[in-house]
Amino acid sequence: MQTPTQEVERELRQSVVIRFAGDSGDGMQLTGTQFTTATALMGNDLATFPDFPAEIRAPAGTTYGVSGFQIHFADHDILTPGDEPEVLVAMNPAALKVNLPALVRGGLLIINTGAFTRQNLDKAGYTTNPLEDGSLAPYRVLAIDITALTLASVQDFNLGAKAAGRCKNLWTLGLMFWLFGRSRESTVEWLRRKFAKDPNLAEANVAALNAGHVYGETAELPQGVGIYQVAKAELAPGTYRNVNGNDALAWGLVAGAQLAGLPLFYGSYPITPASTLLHALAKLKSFDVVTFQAEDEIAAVAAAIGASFGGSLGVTGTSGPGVALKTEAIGLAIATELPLVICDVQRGGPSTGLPTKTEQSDLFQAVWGRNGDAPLVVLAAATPGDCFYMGIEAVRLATKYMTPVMLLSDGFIANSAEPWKLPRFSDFEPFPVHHHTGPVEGFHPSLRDPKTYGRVWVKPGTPGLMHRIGGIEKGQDSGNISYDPDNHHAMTKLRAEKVARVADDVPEATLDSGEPGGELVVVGWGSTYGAIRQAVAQVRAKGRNVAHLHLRNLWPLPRGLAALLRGFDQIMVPEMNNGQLDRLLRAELLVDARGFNKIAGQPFRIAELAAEIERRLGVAPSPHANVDVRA
Amino acid sequence: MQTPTQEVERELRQSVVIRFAGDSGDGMQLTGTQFTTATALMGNDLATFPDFPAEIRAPAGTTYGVSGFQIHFADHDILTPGDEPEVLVAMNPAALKVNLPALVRGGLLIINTGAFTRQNLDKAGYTTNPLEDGSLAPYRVLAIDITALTLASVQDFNLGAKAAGRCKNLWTLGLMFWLFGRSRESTVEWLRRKFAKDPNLAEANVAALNAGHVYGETAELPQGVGIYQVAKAELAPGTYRNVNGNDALAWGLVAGAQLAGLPLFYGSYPITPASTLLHALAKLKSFDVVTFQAEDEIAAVAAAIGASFGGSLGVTGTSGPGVALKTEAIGLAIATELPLVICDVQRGGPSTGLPTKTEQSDLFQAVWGRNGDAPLVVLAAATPGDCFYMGIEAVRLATKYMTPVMLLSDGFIANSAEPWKLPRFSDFEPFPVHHHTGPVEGFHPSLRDPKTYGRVWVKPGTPGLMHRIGGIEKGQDSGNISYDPDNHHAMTKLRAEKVARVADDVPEATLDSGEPGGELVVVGWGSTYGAIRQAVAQVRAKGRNVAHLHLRNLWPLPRGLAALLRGFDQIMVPEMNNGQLDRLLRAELLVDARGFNKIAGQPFRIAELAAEIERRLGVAPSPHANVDVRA
Amino acid sequence: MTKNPPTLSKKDFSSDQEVRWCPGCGDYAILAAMQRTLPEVGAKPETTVFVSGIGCSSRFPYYMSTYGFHTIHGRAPAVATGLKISRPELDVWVITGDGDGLSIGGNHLLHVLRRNVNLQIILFNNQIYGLTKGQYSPTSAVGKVTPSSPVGSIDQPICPARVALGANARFVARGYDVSKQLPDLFKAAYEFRGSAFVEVLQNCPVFNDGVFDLITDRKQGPQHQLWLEDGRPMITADGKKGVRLDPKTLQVEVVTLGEGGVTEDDLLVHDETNATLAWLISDLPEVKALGVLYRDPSAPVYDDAVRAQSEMARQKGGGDIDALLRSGHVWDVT
Amino acid sequence: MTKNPPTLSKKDFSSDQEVRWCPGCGDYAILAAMQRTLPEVGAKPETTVFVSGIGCSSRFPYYMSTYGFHTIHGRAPAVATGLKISRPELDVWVITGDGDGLSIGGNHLLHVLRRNVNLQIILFNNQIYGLTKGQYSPTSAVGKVTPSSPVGSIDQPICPARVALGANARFVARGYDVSKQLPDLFKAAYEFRGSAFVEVLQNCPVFNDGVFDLITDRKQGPQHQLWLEDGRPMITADGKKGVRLDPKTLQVEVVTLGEGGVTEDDLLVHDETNATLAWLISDLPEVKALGVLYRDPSAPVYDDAVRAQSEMARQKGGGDIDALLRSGHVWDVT
Ligand SMILES: Cc1ncc(C[n+]2csc(CCOP(=O)(O)OP(=O)(O)O)c2C)c(N)n1
Ligand SMILES: Cc1ncc(C[n+]2csc(CCOP(=O)(O)OP(=O)(O)O)c2C)c(N)n1
Ligand code: SF4
Ligand code: SF4
Ligand SMILES: [Mg+2]
Ligand SMILES: [Mg+2]
Repeated sequence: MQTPTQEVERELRQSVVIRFAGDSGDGMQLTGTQFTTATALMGNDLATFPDFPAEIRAPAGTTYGVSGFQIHFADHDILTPGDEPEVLVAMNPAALKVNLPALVRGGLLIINTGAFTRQNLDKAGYTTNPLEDGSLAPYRVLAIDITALTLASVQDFNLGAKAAGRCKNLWTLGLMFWLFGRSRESTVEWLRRKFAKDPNLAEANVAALNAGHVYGETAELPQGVGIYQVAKAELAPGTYRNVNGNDALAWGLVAGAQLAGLPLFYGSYPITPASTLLHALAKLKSFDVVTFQAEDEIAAVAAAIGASFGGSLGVTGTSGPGVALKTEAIGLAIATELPLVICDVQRGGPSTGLPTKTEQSDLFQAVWGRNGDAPLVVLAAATPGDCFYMGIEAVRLATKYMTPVMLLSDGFIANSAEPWKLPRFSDFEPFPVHHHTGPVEGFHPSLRDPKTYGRVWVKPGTPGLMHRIGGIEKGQDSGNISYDPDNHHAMTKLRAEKVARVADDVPEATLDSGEPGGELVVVGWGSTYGAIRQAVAQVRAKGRNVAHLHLRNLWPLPRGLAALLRGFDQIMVPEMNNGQLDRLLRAELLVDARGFNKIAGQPFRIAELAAEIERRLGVAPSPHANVDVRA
Repeated sequence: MQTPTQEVERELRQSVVIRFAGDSGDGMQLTGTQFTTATALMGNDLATFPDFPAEIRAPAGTTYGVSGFQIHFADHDILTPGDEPEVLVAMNPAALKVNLPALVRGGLLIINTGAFTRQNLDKAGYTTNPLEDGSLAPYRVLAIDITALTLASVQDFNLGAKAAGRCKNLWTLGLMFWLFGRSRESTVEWLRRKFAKDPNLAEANVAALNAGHVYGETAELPQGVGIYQVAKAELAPGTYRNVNGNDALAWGLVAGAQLAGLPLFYGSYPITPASTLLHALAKLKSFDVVTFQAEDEIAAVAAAIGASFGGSLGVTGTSGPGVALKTEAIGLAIATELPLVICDVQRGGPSTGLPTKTEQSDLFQAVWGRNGDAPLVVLAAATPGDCFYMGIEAVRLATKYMTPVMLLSDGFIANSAEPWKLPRFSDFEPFPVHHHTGPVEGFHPSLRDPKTYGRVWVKPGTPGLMHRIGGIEKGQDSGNISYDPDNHHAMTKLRAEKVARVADDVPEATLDSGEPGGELVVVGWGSTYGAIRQAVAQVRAKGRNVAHLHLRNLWPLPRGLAALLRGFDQIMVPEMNNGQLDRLLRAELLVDARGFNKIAGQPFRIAELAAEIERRLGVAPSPHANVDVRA
Repeated sequence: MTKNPPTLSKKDFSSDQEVRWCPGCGDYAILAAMQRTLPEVGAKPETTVFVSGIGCSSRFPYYMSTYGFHTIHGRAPAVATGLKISRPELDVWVITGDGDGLSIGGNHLLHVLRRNVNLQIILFNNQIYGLTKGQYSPTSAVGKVTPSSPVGSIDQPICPARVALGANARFVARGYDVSKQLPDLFKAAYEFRGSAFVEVLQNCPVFNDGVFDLITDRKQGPQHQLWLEDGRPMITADGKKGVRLDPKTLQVEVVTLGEGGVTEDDLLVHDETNATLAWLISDLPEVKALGVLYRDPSAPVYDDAVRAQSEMARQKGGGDIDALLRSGHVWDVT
Repeated sequence: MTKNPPTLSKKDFSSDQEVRWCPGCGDYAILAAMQRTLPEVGAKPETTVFVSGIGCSSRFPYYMSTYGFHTIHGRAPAVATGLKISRPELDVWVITGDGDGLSIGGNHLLHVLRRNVNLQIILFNNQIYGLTKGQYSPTSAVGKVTPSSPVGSIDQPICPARVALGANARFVARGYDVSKQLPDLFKAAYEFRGSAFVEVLQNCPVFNDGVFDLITDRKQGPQHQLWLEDGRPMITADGKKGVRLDPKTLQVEVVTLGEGGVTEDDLLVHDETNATLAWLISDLPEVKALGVLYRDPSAPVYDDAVRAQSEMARQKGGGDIDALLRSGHVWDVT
């Protein structure tokens, strides 16, 4: 037996991108998550991107049933799950077929030969066996019969063929832990906790994990396959965890409600990729949270509005098609000036579109997608961890300005995990809501704060302040129904002005990187953050004066934005849609913002962004097929 | 008895604006409509504006129960119902209270003193009787106890007090016919037709009408009250009728369906001010029209989509809140590329807003208000008669490009009537739809016309072409579900491009009046047409080089628009909303369009538009309280 | 449910807003019945909330001096559910119409009833869309001529009580606008724990005058009113007729007492707790069942269950955000 | 309904698309039953349309070689109504799930049934939201633990058949995925003129495995299956038990034949045309009524009425646009 991990000679790498791929039933998400935890505990910076099939459980072996999980880890600050994997784990032919095109030439390919049966090859659409036809020559191949080795490793546990076969992801994980010098400890712990009721199964899985590890230690690795090490990243000191966007958002909303001193009511109807937000909040009942799975999206938002009327913080979450259905009711919240947070976890559209893929195409809908002049506040989270802060911010603005706030996230942020330095809750400034508790001289329900224009929020149950609200236009001076022309004009202006004033209450526009007045500024919003930041850094490293500005406040736009943008020669707006923020900037600021658009259900790669920046600077020709320029 | 009408000496007027006002129960709409018909038959040009109370039948005598009808008629081409009435008929104190502020100083005031009881004065909020307190001194007052005179005129018919009292609008109409030299003939005919089953009632009404007329002929009219004449307008020769926008739209849709050779399916749910479109179409079953009153707006549009799938022309109509509800389903029509016409008869918003008042605030919703990248064609009708042409155009574009078309109208167009020169149906070019009738080599449902990009439209029932469509992204080359990233990018681009190509198929941007390259161009859309045209004419008459451009194609914008607009020093965009077209022009054309906004539920007055144009030209200061500048 | 000194009166539940229904509208009587009922049951204006959709009927909240929310078309049950779940101590009433509640809002009605949220739903059934000027509604008779059905409606109407029973409603009652018993029905609804559904037949003199004359008319009404009393045989209000069941065919017929030897003993006896019976009599041919058709107070109440789960969670502790963020795997970087 | 040469077979109704449900899903059996039924009833692929909403079940149309429309969540009944009204000669089937049809789409289901549009609705009831990964649905049992109800659902379930009856449905049937009789039910639905509602109990092995085992299991199933036959007494499939009605209380009980002297004569006899009976047996405690619960072919069919009004209008003449524009007051300017 070989010496323990730490004493072996390992090749040093600054960063590695690995993609695990297999059948939906192969447990790839679990494998990826465990690898992520172990990697985080090693002190690397990391980012992940799970890629589920659209089918719940596609038939085994099919290409559309392939499930993938990509992790990027490094000894330095990274922000994206990596453009292309350098290591691909393919648990069956379909996984190889789907993912090989992404693997860099010369990349490491770990293959479970046990799954390369004629039947599986057929299902994946291979006429010849890639293990034999030479097509894998450009890669470093580590071909192992993982199925057989797994079965051997757990034979003492009498599991039955099916359960025994299921351990092969743990075997693979053990091997990967060895290759990349990660500790098995956290996974062993997790297995024993998860299978606490079935210790035999737990130990079988541990045995498979160990067997994979031992295989790495003892087997003669083929030419070109080494073992690797990635040094700790220099991360800011603190306590960290991995978090995905929907969990972070759930926690942010709960934190916001606590800062406001309000119970939280979450009304929702399941929809991909927003459902996990409902799932996360459903577990937080001890935080003064009530979740309500409504009969549809309209009922979900209507119930949230009812709860807000009752003095709770009403929140509703969904994806694009659900927002469409909520549109009319959101107008009611605007007209009645009740606080409401609407979370839109965007996905590919239009219509049912690509439900499991990411997109940023609901910005128009968020800002302009309602009947009548119906302004509300629109925010966007940039990263999974940012969802926590934006969740709090949404609650703050909704309650302070008595307005609906639309918070945009997307399928990429919602599902991918990143290490997140945990804040201390005591560092957040509370923003308690004050409700009247008894009669008030001259009260009427259209009274408002002269500064924020926030309407008075009186809870039913308060003696002496009984009043009626509704969606018909209300008199500015009485709160009663008013058909007066001048009043409607004034109220329309007032609703617009109230939302506009939020701009005085949020940070002025600032550059995320780069200096004012350069050659080109890249303006982004939402989940493109990491890719843009890295791309801008790359181009700046070549000495070009480019900058990055990332918008979290989409409506109203932050103060100072026009001046800042006008200082640049060019304004480039990359979006995972067909051009929406570019239009918004042009409409509001009259600046020549030009889009760079990728509508492929997938995040931008750093390289394609960097290349486009260089093209616009006159350095390089245009890249990629499915990315377009829009002006 | 005096000599007949035509031989009397009458004061010549170029135009007159009359407002009839009374209780909801006083029959003012009927009075106005009859006056309109008689006026049209006199050969005057005219425009009308009915103004209903929001309540179905408000208690008698209340100010919020006042119903008004304004008519503007002239010996020349006019386009609006007039800024301010010069003649006001007030049937009770509430009608006087509500409408007097609008009457020009020195205007003629015809008052039914019979209704000025203490009780009615109280209900209207008068502490003193305006007939006695001198407050009417600035006007020329014709105070008549119409109630008593009416009762006297019909006493021979034994009607009962209630029915007899109801004849007072006819008495008033008779008097007005005398004062303004209109013939009673058409009204007499109409009465006899309407009450064919009750000839006694018909004759009583005729008697009241005649009595009012005779009163005018014989009574000593007070100082300052003359009798008037308005010469025939020089109208283009042809056959004319009065038409309101919803009727014209119904006929246009039916005409369009005939030109396409398709049955028309209209799915709708009642909503003000779109309901009368349903009512109009429900009467046209003999035109191969099926109307379906659905359980809600979602079912209405869904049924229309189902009908389009079946090979009919699916149409759905509603107002803003209904469009909001239809949003998700419209996305389905976009994704499946089925023809669909969505009529939005806009009203005051947000939310329930001001249902009976007009507004143009759904433009954002029409162009940008959907989840995902979801383009469709947006058209807007400028006048009641224009609804006919735009109805046809909507059908043409929807079927040729296989796309939903949103057609914007508004409460003002829907309800007001204008004389309309009737076209000949044979002058319209048919645009028949061709459906395959049997198997086609290499068929798949994503096949499209290479020029228009219109998708193939195959009716279920066609042998050999069975296929499935749906809202999930489809492969460009197969029509089957596709999760392929590049395909989604390509399909998104294709959907956008298809709609963009409509711009090649509609007229280039042209000025409605004025010449290119002037000081200021006023860009309008929808029902502001008449007011803008007249205001521009007024300012031009003063020698200023201003122009008017009116958009019927809101999306895509017409070719040549950017160049045309850039030629002007200033671009002014008046809208009955808080600024939407100005934003659209800036976003798309990067031109400095500046809004002029009135959100009062009422049309622009010519004077306020002319004054604002002059202000922008540096001639005059800004006018009116409830109109704002937006830039 | 809140108790208060019995000093409150109808006036205390009337707002200062002018009532804006058409003269003669049945809504006035329903409003008066409600304003009379609330002081009697000990409700307080400040803990009472009326939530409505859109329609003539839905203007109701403006005329009550309680809290009120005039929402959007069809959605009142959903808004009320959110309100009641989060504020169970409030008395929540939903006001809706046959269009608002059964056309656009049918699904929310179904779901609030099946969940058995503890609130009262009053559906004003005038068999017409009043506010939009007289189109036929889901309860309009076949053949009804309206602006949207110029040659007569072809839609088969639904029976609101049957829709409610189909949705598993636990309290179903029926009354009419000008009936003296209306306050009693409101009272029974108020006292029921769970969703109480009350259909009120309401005359719309403008667009559908007299559709319920057969039942509500002073003269002919009593012959057609079947006021239900728990445990009592089913006899019309004029005492002349009754309802008999053929147990073999499960068909009911309206029989004349004394004719062919029919006595009270032959008649069906009302049992409020029997859903099948309620179903059976909800849509009788000649007579209209009025009063409480069905009442099952044994079913769990939704908002109780919400509260119970919240309590359970709270007892396990929690509420510490820092602890929440630090649950699961965390690690320290130093 | 179209007839064709009997040469068509199951294969002729199978599309070339790979079926993408989870292995073991009950949907496979339902699909096979449909593909077997259609050739037997003489349907043709080109005149058959499947319209579905969203859900696992709603992928069904892709696997049929007929015309198909996979619409949006909950709206299939409305899309199908528009299609059927405008193309009455087509055979239109609606495929929906317990979430699609009873949660978001409950209102459209209600209204298509009450209108009695001539189409078939097959509701796949797996008591769960399959496609969105296992949240509870309107038919899930109270206490069901799912990701959105981590301590158990508190929503009282509804009975699809009762909802349908409440909506005035004229054909209500129930079957289960792997049952041999399923094609017979589809056939009966197809042959019914009007809206035919068929609930199919369907196993979701991934998120709700075995919820219907009591009924569908080979062994214990027959004890709990109450297959209905018109005019026949109600006896469970194992022949051992039956359903008896107490005509006084209108309560039913499940009794064992031979026990306490109970014979077939004591049992309820099924009468398909009796809505009250259908209501009564739609939600029995120990056994599940299967087959045709209710069938009323006498009710007018919506699309027939649409056609009749169109015909009437057409006979009066019309269709001339110029005449339309010139109807009413016109005048000439020369
Ligand atoms: C989304 C939407 N659709 C349509 C309308 C128009 N609308 C208002 S009330 C109403 C129907 C009213 O009927 P009902 O509920 O029976 O009330 P009633 O007026 O008869 O009391 C309709 C269709 C609306 N306000 N909102
Ligand atoms: C507007 C909208 N809301 C939510 C969803 C997400 N969604 C898709 S299917 C579904 C429920 C599916 O349940 P069911 O109808 O029972 O079908 P099953 O998958 O169980 O066959 C939901 C909530 C959606 N696609 N669209
Ligand atoms: S329209 Fe009918 S329901 Fe509405 S207020 Fe008038 S009478 Fe009442
Ligand atoms: S999730 Fe359930 S219902 Fe959906 S395909 Fe899988 S087994 Fe069938
Ligand atoms: Mg009604
Ligand atoms: Mg289901």
